[in-house]
Amino acid sequence: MTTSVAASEARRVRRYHLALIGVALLILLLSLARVVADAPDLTSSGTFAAALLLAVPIALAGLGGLWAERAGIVNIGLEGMMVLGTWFAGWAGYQWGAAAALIAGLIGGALGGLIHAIATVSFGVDHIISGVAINLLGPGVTRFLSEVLYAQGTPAAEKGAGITTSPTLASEAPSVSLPLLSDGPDLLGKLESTHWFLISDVAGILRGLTHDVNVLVILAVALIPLTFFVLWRTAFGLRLRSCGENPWAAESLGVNVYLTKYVATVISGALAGLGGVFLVFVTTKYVEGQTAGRGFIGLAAMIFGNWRPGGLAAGASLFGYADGLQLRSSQAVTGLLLFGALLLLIYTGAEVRRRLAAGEPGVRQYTGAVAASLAAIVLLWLWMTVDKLPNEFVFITPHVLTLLVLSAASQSLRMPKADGVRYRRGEQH
Amino acid sequence: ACGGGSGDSGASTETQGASSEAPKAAGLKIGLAFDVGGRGDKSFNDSAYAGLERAQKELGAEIKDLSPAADGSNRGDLLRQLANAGYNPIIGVGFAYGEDIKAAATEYPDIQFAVVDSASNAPNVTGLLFAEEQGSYLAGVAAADKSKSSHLGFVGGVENDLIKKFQAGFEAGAKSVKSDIKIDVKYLTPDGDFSGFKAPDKGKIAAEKMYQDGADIVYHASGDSGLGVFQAAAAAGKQAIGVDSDQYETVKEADLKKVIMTSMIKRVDVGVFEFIKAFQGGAKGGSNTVYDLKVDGVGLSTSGGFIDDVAAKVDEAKKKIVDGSVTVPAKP
Amino acid sequence: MSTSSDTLAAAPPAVELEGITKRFPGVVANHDIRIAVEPGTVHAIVGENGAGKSTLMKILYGMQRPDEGRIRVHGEDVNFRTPSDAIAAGIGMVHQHFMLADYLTVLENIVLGAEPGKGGLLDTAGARKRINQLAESHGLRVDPDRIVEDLGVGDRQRVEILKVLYRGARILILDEPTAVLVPQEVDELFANLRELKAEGLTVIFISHKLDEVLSIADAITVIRRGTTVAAVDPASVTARQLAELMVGSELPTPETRESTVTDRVVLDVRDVTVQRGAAKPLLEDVSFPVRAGEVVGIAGVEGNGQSELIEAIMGLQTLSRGRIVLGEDDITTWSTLRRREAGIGYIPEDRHRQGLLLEAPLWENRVLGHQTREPARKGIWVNRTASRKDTERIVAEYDVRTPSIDTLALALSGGNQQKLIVGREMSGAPKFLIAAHPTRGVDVGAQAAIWDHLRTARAAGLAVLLISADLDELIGLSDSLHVIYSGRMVARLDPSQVTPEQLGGYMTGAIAEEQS
Amino acid sequence: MMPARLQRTLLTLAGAAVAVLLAVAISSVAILAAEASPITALEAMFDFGDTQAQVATAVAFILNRAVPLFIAGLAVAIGFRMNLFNIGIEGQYRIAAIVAAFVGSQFVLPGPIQITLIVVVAMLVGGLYALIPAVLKVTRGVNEVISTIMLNYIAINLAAFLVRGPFTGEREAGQLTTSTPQLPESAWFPNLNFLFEMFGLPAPRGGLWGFLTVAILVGVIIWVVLERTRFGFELKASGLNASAALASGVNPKRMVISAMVLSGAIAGLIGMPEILGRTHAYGSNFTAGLGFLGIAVALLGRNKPVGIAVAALLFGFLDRAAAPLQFADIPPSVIAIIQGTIVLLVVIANEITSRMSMRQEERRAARQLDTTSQAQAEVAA
Ligand SMILES: Nc1ncnc2c1ncn2[C@@H]1O[C@H](COP(=O)(O)OP(=O)(O)OP(=O)(O)O)[C@@H](O)[C@H]1O
Ligand SMILES: Nc1ncnc2c1ncn2[C@@H]1O[C@H](COP(=O)(O)OP(=O)(O)OP(=O)(O)O)[C@@H](O)[C@H]1O
Ligand SMILES: [Mg+2]
Ligand SMILES: [Mg+2]
Repeated sequence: MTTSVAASEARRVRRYHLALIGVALLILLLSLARVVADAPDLTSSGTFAAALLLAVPIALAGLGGLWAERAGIVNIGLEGMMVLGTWFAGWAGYQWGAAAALIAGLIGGALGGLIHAIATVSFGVDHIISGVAINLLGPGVTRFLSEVLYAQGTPAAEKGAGITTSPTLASEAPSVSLPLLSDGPDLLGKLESTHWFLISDVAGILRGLTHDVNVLVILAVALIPLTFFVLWRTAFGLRLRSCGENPWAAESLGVNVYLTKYVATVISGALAGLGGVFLVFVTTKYVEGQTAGRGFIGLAAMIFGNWRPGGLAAGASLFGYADGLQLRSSQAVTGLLLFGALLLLIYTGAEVRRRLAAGEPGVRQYTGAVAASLAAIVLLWLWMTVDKLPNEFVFITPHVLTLLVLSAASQSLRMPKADGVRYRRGEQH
Repeated sequence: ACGGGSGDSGASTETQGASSEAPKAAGLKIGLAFDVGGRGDKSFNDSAYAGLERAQKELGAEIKDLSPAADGSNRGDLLRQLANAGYNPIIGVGFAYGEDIKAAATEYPDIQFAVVDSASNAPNVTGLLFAEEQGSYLAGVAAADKSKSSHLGFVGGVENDLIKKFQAGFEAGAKSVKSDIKIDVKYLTPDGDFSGFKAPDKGKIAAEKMYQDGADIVYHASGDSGLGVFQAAAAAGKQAIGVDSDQYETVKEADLKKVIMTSMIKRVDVGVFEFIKAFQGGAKGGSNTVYDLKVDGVGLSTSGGFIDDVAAKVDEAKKKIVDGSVTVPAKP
Repeated sequence: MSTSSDTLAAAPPAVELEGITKRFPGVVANHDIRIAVEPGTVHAIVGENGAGKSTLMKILYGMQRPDEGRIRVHGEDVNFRTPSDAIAAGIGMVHQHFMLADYLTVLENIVLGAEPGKGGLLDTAGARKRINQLAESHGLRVDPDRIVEDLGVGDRQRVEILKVLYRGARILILDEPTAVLVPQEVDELFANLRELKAEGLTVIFISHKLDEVLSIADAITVIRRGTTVAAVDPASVTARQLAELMVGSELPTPETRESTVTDRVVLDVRDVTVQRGAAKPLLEDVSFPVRAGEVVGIAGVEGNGQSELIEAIMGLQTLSRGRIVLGEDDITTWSTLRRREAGIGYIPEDRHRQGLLLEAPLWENRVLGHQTREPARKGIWVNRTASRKDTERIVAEYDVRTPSIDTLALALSGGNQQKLIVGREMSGAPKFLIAAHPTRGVDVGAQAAIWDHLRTARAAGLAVLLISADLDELIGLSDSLHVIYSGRMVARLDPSQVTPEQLGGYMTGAIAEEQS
Repeated sequence: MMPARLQRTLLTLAGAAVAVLLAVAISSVAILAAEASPITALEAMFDFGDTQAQVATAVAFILNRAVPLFIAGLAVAIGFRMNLFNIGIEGQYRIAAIVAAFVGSQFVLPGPIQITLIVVVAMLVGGLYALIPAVLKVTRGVNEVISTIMLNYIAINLAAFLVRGPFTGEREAGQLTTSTPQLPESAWFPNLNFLFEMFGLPAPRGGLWGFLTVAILVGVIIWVVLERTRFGFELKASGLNASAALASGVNPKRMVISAMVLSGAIAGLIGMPEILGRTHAYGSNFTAGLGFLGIAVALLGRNKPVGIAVAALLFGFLDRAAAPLQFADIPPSVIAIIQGTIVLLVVIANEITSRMSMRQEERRAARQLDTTSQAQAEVAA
């Protein structure tokens, strides 16, 4: 038994190292593409700062999804809960400042979660239906509240509210930077501007992630390991996950499944609401429609990440990076083509080597490699011929990238076994 | 949501100040249908509403304003309901009303219609057009004159033809000053996806990049997303140009106020009010009224005094446009 | 009638149930049940399917609340609202159907609800140590870090028992723990139970298998139709007598009378190998013919390749090697549909999972699997009239007890659901039938009926592949018997010669193969 | 037994009615909070106008709104029947609309042929666009929820690119909307105003879109396909129990592909009423969001064509009230609140009533079991 423990430990270590090596390789490739394609934005601190800004609300929505789905509740209503979060954050924020905005946004989202819990847990309504209803209700209720509370002649309107916006927050959430490195002497910034191969790239990435970071970003980033810790290392987390895997078993061991699911769904809503708060912090006020489908993207990021916090963070980061890149520079997006080509070439090389080493002569074994090298050629050709993509094709960079990564990574996604299953106390499957 | 700025107060205070005693017209019932977003958007719609309110005050009109559904699917219905309720004239705000106004105008030939930002397409329709490109030209002139780095930026909310007019004018104006000036252009969303007017975070990222690359003045035509442009300007210690209303007046935060060098004002309120007044005077539709520099339908704001030093150059450019020696392109 | 009255004076019974009544809509599951379980004994409860055993145990475990009656544990009145109340009172239950979260580890499954550690933190190391200790001392060895999904039934059973022991339960309820175990595993389990008993634990044990009950129990309570009909001493009763108490009639036997085997091979399985990835093959070089009028039995511990074999024949599993021939046709590459159309019938091992649309009416369940054939189909249409008529026929011929054919399948009891499936799979004159656990969880009456139908069809020339965990059923029905072990056919036995114990020896690999 | 089924239906209807009333009550609280009168609001909702022409116009509006919602609901329901969550209706109908509008503007044929061709193109394109997530799911195991979400964004951009690029049409001077070339008149779907005239009502303004007939036809076809054909049975079986369907010879991959493609093909029709009946081109004003509303409509209608039709009409009715509510000075967003609560409450009511009827059925089954076994016991004795 001890040997198996050691083995699993070793496996974990190996996976951890592999992930590190993978990240290092990606950075190396990116920096190569940056130099060759002369697209500094591929690794600039600005891009990574933007990526962080864009990834955080997605990751928070995704975390919301994770909490619910790990407890067996499919939450397609994240978008609606996020909308509630933005409105309440704006409403409380303009009156009492950033801290109040944070709390109110959390509560707003949690209210959405509570409705979802009542419908799905207590009444056994199909989870998707309830989520869709919340997505209708969220924007409807907030619009209604705006129409009542922000109409002309109201005190809020005096302070600059309109039906589509709240007044500006009374106080802003503080931002921090890493002293010395990305602030003051700003060593990383200096390194970045040298444009040295690899070193500037790493410096740029680090600076982007550490310069002038909103405290809520730190909170959000911290929430990812925290979620992992709570769900996988605590008793409560185990109970929560057991409700998503086999609620009948959990029930038979004295776990209060209803309560756990309620708690999980309310937390889920609160996290989505927190995503909304973050959006409000960035814009310093509530703007109608500012969530722009991020709840759905968050859901996608969660599925992308195989219902795990780390994977989810990777999915959100990928999306945020691509979106930040496209917002900053269309030229850098063409640089991505080169990056893709490099990646595919490496894949081809590795594949051929592996096949040769395994001594597999079959032609069919090589189809993957052949397809990859063909795709690499197409990408290279595109990179060399296209100098400006139509804007519409630039806008969809994150979406296409997500799709491509998902279809390329061979799928071994596994959702919690009782996810979306209606559970009634005392009834067995 | 047609690329509005954020505020009517500048426009409305002015109109109130200019109020004159008007004859009380009995039975003048004016209906107005907003674009998506509706009244209270602190932008385009509200500017139109300011004109309507002025008509109510000065002309003693009875007014009714309706907002469409979020997907804009009931624009035609709003016009019909107003017509059925006896409103005449009826105004549609936003180029999206073009088709619906045409249909309604044929159904109700006895009622006069007006549409903001779209051309007349029936005998009883008046098109209220604005020469955004001319105002933007002036913004371009001012920006190019003020720019130290010879590098400007333009952030458009949604890549549609309306916003492209802003871009075209701005570029032409800037190039008229320095033909080799560099202008970065970024749109936030494609045509049909109006979230680009509601994404301050994206506006901020786009503008940030421009400032990092050396631009020192960024002009935005992106509705609420402009807030992000101002934030980026404040963070970079550089300047920005607002749009639609005098954003120096409407933006409340002191740190953002001081980066708003000027705003390209689009007087939708004037357009709406003038149309109503003309209607009262017996004018019939079938033609367009263009609000350009000549009639001060568009222009640059001077609050804050940031462009006082280049006022002469701006005035000169304006003169050239007014007298026709310069024609501003409406397409980039 | 009772032997327990002597000891009553010494200590109060570990569990006393008095006048327990539980009604479900339309069913009285328990009616005035009275049982006293002495501490430190193994107390068996027997009764046919649906007699109300599980319901009673769920009541004792706090999962369901009785409508009437009292429960006393060690002489004290208790009132359980949830399982946690029962757990607190030292009661633990191993359910009839496994209650395990497949994707969690053994450790997580065991500690769930009674997590060790401070301040909500999971103390995994401590838990692992305790589990290993418990496992050592009770001979219930499992690796705490494995994912339950990867475990076999025997291991899962051990996890279930560990779960209960981990909570420090002094009273163990085991609801049909042996249904899925082979004799050797049953012996192992019984050894464990005796050990637990020796430590002073009380065990309540439910089983249909009366021999087992007689060998392990210190006392037996018989339940019929929801009520206690007898409390007997295992020393003074035979299996046959017990059975008669249970059902009020004689036990049916699955004995096949005379051979109807012909020379005509209907299904020929040749060198079938199934392998996924680089792992050990799930099925390796399996070959056997099934002739018209023959029942070929496959014996094996669950998880040794039976499911893969069934899936391979049904076309749900691609073969790495080998061929399957039906009559004259090589069907190796045929789709499931085509195989069914060619005359393969299938009674699945899990009727709820593979056999029924629970939320659809019976007549639509009749169409399932026959949607491309007469009478269920007419062109691109589902032939509703004919399907309904044929469902009426099945309901009548197979004695499916239902108010109407529009009743939803989920409203039927398990036995009736199974009869419907058997009737469906027998219709359309199949050439070959896979019968996987055809009588699992079905009561004696329905069991006999299903066996009769199988025999009749066999006499009419049907070739049958029978897979069952019930060794009596296998031995009794089969004309020839194969043992599958670790994906390979390890022995071919003559059912008339073999005993269940021998069979168990082959199935667990304890007896090595001599020839096949 | 028929009465049981009748009872089930009645129970469901009663539940839905209670739910709608409850939703109205909840919304009334909101209206009261806005310092307006719920009675006035109700009056406004049912106020179809003073003249017959206005009533006709109101009815036509409701129907015109309900038609695309109904089609969207059908499209969603097909996927849902087999637990396939096609969130991509939104993108599918947009791409289908623009391509069909463009193709239709490129030739002139007699009306019926022209319109049929356009409709076929729309269905083809919608189906093909839905094929992408289907193929990704079947071959690469990509979850259709993510792929369709991503493809929706891609569709918006693709359509924006096409409409300002290769597919762009002539524009009147001063018109700022971009659109595909106008359809020739032969492609204009004749309206159904004569229906009103038959009842002695004046023709509605704006007209009753003729596509209503197609929608009804599609509804009937889908009903037949779902309820009566082998395909419909296999779809239902896959949804109720995928592994049982698999073991019964239903090919899950083929089902995913065909359900998704059929769903996409129907989705392709969503934009047609508007394009053939009113705008005669695809432009930047194209009505978006019907795909998402379609999900609500389908769920409200329990994935059955008749239910979807009722739900679509209900939504149409509520949407029409947007203008009258504003005339009564009530915030129009009350409608969104009513819609959301109705969806939620009707579904909760459904859940409760179906559980009630199921319990009843079990009781009957058990009773049956009892009587037969008693009879047998008597026979045996
Ligand atoms: N939750 C329930 N709702 C309705 N009826 C139930 C429920 N649980 C059990 N029943 C019914 O109660 C009766 C007793 O069921 P129970 O499961 O206790 O039988 P059992 O003796 O354990 O049978 P088996 O040997 O098959 O396990 C059955 O007729 C069953 O139909
Ligand atoms: N939780 C429940 N709710 C309602 N009815 C139930 C429940 N559990 C069991 N039943 C009813 O009990 C009857 C038989 O169920 P049960 O599970 O005891 O059958 P079974 O003979 O043990 O078959 P199986 O082995 O398939 O479980 C059916 O009428 C079923 O509807
Ligand atoms: Mg049972
Ligand atoms: Mg039982």
